[in-house]
Amino acid sequence: MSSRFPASLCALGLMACLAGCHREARQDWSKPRADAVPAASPDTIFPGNGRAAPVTTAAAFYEHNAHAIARGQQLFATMNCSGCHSHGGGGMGPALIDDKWVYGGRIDQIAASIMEGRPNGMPSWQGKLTDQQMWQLAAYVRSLSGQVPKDAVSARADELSNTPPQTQTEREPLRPADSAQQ
Amino acid sequence: MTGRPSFVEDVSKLPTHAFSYRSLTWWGIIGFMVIEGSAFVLTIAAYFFLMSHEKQWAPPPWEPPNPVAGTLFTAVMLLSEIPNSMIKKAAEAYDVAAVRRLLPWIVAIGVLLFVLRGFEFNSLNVKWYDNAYGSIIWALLLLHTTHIATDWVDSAVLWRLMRTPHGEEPRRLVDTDENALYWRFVWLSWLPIYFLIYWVPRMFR
Amino acid sequence: MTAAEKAKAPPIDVPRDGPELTGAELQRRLARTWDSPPGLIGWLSSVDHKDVGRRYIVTALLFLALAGALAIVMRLQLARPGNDMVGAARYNEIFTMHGTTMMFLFAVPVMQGMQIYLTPLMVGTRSTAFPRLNAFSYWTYLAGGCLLWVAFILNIGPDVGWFAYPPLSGPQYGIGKRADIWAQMVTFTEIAALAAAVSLVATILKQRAPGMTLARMPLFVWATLVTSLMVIFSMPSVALASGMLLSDRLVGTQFYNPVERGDALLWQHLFWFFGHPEVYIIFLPATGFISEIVATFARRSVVHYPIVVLSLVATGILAFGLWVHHMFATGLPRVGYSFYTAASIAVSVPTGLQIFCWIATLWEGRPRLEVPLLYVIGFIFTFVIGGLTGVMIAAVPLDLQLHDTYFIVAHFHYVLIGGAVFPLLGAITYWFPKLTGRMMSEGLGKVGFWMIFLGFQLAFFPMHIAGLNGMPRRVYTYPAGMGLELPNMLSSIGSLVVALAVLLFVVNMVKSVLVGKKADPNPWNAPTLEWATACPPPRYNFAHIPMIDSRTPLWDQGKRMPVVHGLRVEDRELLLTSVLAAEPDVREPSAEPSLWPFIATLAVTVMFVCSIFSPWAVLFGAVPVTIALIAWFWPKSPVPDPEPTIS
Amino acid sequence: MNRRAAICVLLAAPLANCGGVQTALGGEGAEGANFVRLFTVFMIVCAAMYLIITVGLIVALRRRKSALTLDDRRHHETSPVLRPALAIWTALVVTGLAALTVASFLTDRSNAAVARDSRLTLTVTANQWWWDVEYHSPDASRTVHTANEIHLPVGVPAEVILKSNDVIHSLWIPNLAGKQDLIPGRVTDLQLVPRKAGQYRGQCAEFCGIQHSLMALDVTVESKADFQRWYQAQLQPAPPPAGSLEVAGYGYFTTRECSSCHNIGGTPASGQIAPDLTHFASRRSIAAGTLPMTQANVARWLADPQAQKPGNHMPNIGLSPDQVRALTAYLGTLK
Repeated sequence: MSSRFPASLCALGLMACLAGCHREARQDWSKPRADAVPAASPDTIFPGNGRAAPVTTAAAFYEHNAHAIARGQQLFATMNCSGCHSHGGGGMGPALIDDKWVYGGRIDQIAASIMEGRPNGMPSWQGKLTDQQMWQLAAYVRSLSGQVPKDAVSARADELSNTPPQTQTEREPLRPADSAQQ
Repeated sequence: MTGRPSFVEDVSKLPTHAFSYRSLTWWGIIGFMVIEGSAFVLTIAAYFFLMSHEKQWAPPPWEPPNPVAGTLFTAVMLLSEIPNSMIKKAAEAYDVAAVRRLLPWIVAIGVLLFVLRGFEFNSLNVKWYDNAYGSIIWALLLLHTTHIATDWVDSAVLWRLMRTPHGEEPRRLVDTDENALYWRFVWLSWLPIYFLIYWVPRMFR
Repeated sequence: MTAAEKAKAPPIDVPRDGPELTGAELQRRLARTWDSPPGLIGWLSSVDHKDVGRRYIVTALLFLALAGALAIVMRLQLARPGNDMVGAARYNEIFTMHGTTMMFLFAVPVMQGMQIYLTPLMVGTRSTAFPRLNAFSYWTYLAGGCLLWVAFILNIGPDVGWFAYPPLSGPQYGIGKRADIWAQMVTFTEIAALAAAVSLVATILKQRAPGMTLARMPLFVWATLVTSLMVIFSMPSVALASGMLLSDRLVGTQFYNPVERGDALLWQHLFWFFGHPEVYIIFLPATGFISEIVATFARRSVVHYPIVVLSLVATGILAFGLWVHHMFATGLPRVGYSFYTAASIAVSVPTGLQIFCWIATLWEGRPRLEVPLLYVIGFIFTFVIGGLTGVMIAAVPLDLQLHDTYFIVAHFHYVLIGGAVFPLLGAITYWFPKLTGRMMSEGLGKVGFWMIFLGFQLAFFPMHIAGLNGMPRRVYTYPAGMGLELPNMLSSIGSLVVALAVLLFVVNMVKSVLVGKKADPNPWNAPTLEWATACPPPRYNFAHIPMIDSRTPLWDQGKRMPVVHGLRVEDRELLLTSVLAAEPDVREPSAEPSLWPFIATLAVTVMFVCSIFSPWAVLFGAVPVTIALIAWFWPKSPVPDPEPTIS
Repeated sequence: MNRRAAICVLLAAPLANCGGVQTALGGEGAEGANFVRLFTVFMIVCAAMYLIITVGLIVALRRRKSALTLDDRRHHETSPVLRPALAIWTALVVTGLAALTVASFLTDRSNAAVARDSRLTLTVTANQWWWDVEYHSPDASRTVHTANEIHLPVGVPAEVILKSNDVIHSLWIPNLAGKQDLIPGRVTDLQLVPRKAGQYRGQCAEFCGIQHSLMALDVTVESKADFQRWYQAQLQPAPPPAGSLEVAGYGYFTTRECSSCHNIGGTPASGQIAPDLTHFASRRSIAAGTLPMTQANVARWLADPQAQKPGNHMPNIGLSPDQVRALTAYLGTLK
């Protein structure tokens, strides 16, 4: 029976495998990956002054991984990020669902912002969260503006819906002024 | 079977088609109508289940849907029963010419209904992701739209088929008859949904 | 000639069966008419209910083997406290796959496979009502099963339990695509089950042999009718629930989000409104097997036939009023509980009556203790325990303790294995000659029966005690010192015995297919119509459509089988009879083999799988599906004659 | 207890565990005792029915002298005795089941009435995969916050209000009472009337994700005096650290990752999303019943929580052995 199994399903299965392994890997089970959050270099904060180094594969892992994004979503709620960023819509802190990034919109730049804190209220989370958690948060923050693969994010959280579903959000282009090339 | 059977009755004189419950496909259509009817009933049950948690329905600050497009849709739907009945009668009277003449009407009405349905989605005043009220309203409307779509495709294909020599065949008239029956199901099932989408959210504000 | 004239035209002169055309010549010509095309394409286009039924059964048994292997893995993990053979995440996937596969890919499909294979034979017709729909049903089922298992092998298998309660299966906590795959698999098997059920109902109501009034229908056919109607009424519920879950996960609807006016319990109501009837959808066909086996091996008709029929119908109706007993611990109003307790206890009355009728039939008859009857006896000894523990957990004060513990695991395995798998194994032994043309080995069959019967008790009885001793369900490990070591070790040993017994059954099947004794048309001297034709039956089932006047036609007819004649021989034609009295009514053509059901399944598969990732896939995917369906239904012959050849 | 002994015998004595910390046959609570009583009734009635059916089956199989079979061409007839037999059987089944329904109904009523005048109210909030426990008091300063343990005074009816922060869980303390689900968006409740002092164990009974298996809680039923003593102790803030090791642990805890999630009363550590650790060392187990409370286990947990309870929400922080030692020492002081 299996020999006559629809070939298209096989092909789809293979595709799902390639995407799926990456998307669904449960990273927390193992030791944290050796991927410290980099300090933000002036290049990445003030774009145009030079070329930022490409995003490392370890960092890229987080923004393609459903578990990392989901954990980030949970941390975003429990660490009270909404207090300032209000479900990504902005309040005291800048909005996160738009395409505007004050300190860069790449995952390593966002992680650096979380780690170091930024003037005007953004606290530093260094030592308060593990590096892994900061990567997870950064991955989730990127998902708010549709920057991560749609199949890895959840449509909504089990909370008040202040924004359209993340699986439906338009992918916001990164403004060239905000960061170096992807 | 061992040995020669004893031949009791000759069935070669029996007809090779029949309308209504004597036809095999009629039972198939009824089966699918029951399935889809159960789906509607359960969706409506879910609607009331969600509604029972609320003090007001539609829950403020959401406005109830604007009923203009929906009412127009309902009117067209009810009027469509006139050509539909005529088709059904013509099919049962083996009047192929009448069937061929009338089917385009149903197809055209279907197109009109799609346009109106588009306006309906636009007049709900709530998005499916806003809250469960919005979700269930959208679900009801979407579920019914799939029925409009399937029967519209069915009618269009039937129209095309009836214009071929196949149309002369009595069994195709049985098909036409059953298509008309299904259209009745589509508009009958719309009536409670229309009420639930447009009027219940007004009554409980 | 106008349509009206055509409608009244006298039958044209084509070859028909009858006194002039019978015997070998008729069989040769019918075989040609009803044959499937050769080759792979022909294999894929077959619409023969016997092919579809056999494929259903074989595939379902393969899924049984896969899910059974997972059960063994779980039992090995649980054999010792604090075991770390299987990790937490993997274990959750495994028990989800086990439950989902057993319920959706084994139990319901295998019963429907038996029904698809046997029903047309038992009612004396040549095909099911909608043969292409039937073929489509099988392919869709296969696609759904493959989706689930391919996902599991690729390590994206579902891990939310076979019941997939939100919020755990919802967008926030059901991480990745695992829950979507589960929900979409449900959609596949749903469509398959519904398609098969519609076809079966129409077959039973319209295609019974002349003279087979409702009151003369074999009990298995009654069970099939009731089950199929239950499928039709209950399956939309889970389709709706899983549709809502998918849309919550994909487009952010709020059906199950309590903060946005949704409710997580909505899922439970919808799921169990399907889930409880589901149990009877599995169990009632098994009672049908038992009624047939008991009659044959007691050598007399089942006593109190009307009581058995009424019991089937009553169970079918009551099954829809019990779903809340799965939700006693959710804190619903206490008043409602009493009603559901009473209803849940009441549903055991019809089953009690059926058991009485079977025992009374054995008492009235002269039972021959052959393998199928052994399984019936094993069924009564085992299932009754499951039924009685079912009465216990219908009581709210008991259920609140026992719910979601290993006591429940024991209960439903007694009901589903004792109540459905034992009869199924008996039924496979009983109808094996009809399925393959050969008899199963009696000796191996008896050894296998005793192994599975005793192994089962060893595996599952201790689970009652594990549950009472405080072991919840769905745990991958448990601490030592709570009195759980011994019951779990016994269960694990027992499960290995069961696995060996099933293996033995498979060995027996394979051996019998290859070198088993060739079977006569009626090796057991059984009374019902499926035994009136060869083993295995020819493509056209019956050379002449039989005519009957009792419930046990093969016991009551004389030497010569009474038949009707006059059906076309060169074209596929069926005899339709009236719904109640089964009087000959209409001759209708039956569908030719077609590749389109298979192609339609491919189109549906692409649509469903892609819609896990994007809602637009539903829209774009619908186009190829529509094209396939139009091609499927478009008549083939360009110039129809007054008696068309295709529907 | 005689009844319990009877059940133990019925259930194959060597297997049943009637003296365990987590057994439905314990009957140490009012509802638990009702369960034992009703279960006995059901067992007796069901065993009788089972006996009737199986004996009937054996008799039927061994009779083999009927004349109403195919061999005599009388296979459609039935003996006249079967009609009254069916009537008697039906009557028997219906009466038996009706009696059981009534018994169940009465027990349910008794359960509902059992704790109408509860004098102790506490809220249990389930999280993936631990229990947050809060004892209410009219005086807000006398509210006690703890985690993964419940203390109850013997004989005092307690109302447990049940909530969930994420998915559906179910609180099951079999020795005391049946289970009750904790459902997000809903508030349910459970009445506990402990009748016998002792140490019991409860567990989550609704599948709630990867660590459903390791989501237990310790239940201590004690005399009213002992309970008061415990309650008073819980009201106190954590003691200040004494030795240098403890001070180092305190320093790390209150300034680093730990305090983002955990609360320790009386210190700057005020995270609210993980178990309250104010009196951590007074508990019987770590991480919702995952490990017994010992110094070695605490150290093991701190060094690699993901190895002890894979998938739980506490990340591997990557502590050095010294940091582990300091934290273990400090946490050990939180009596």
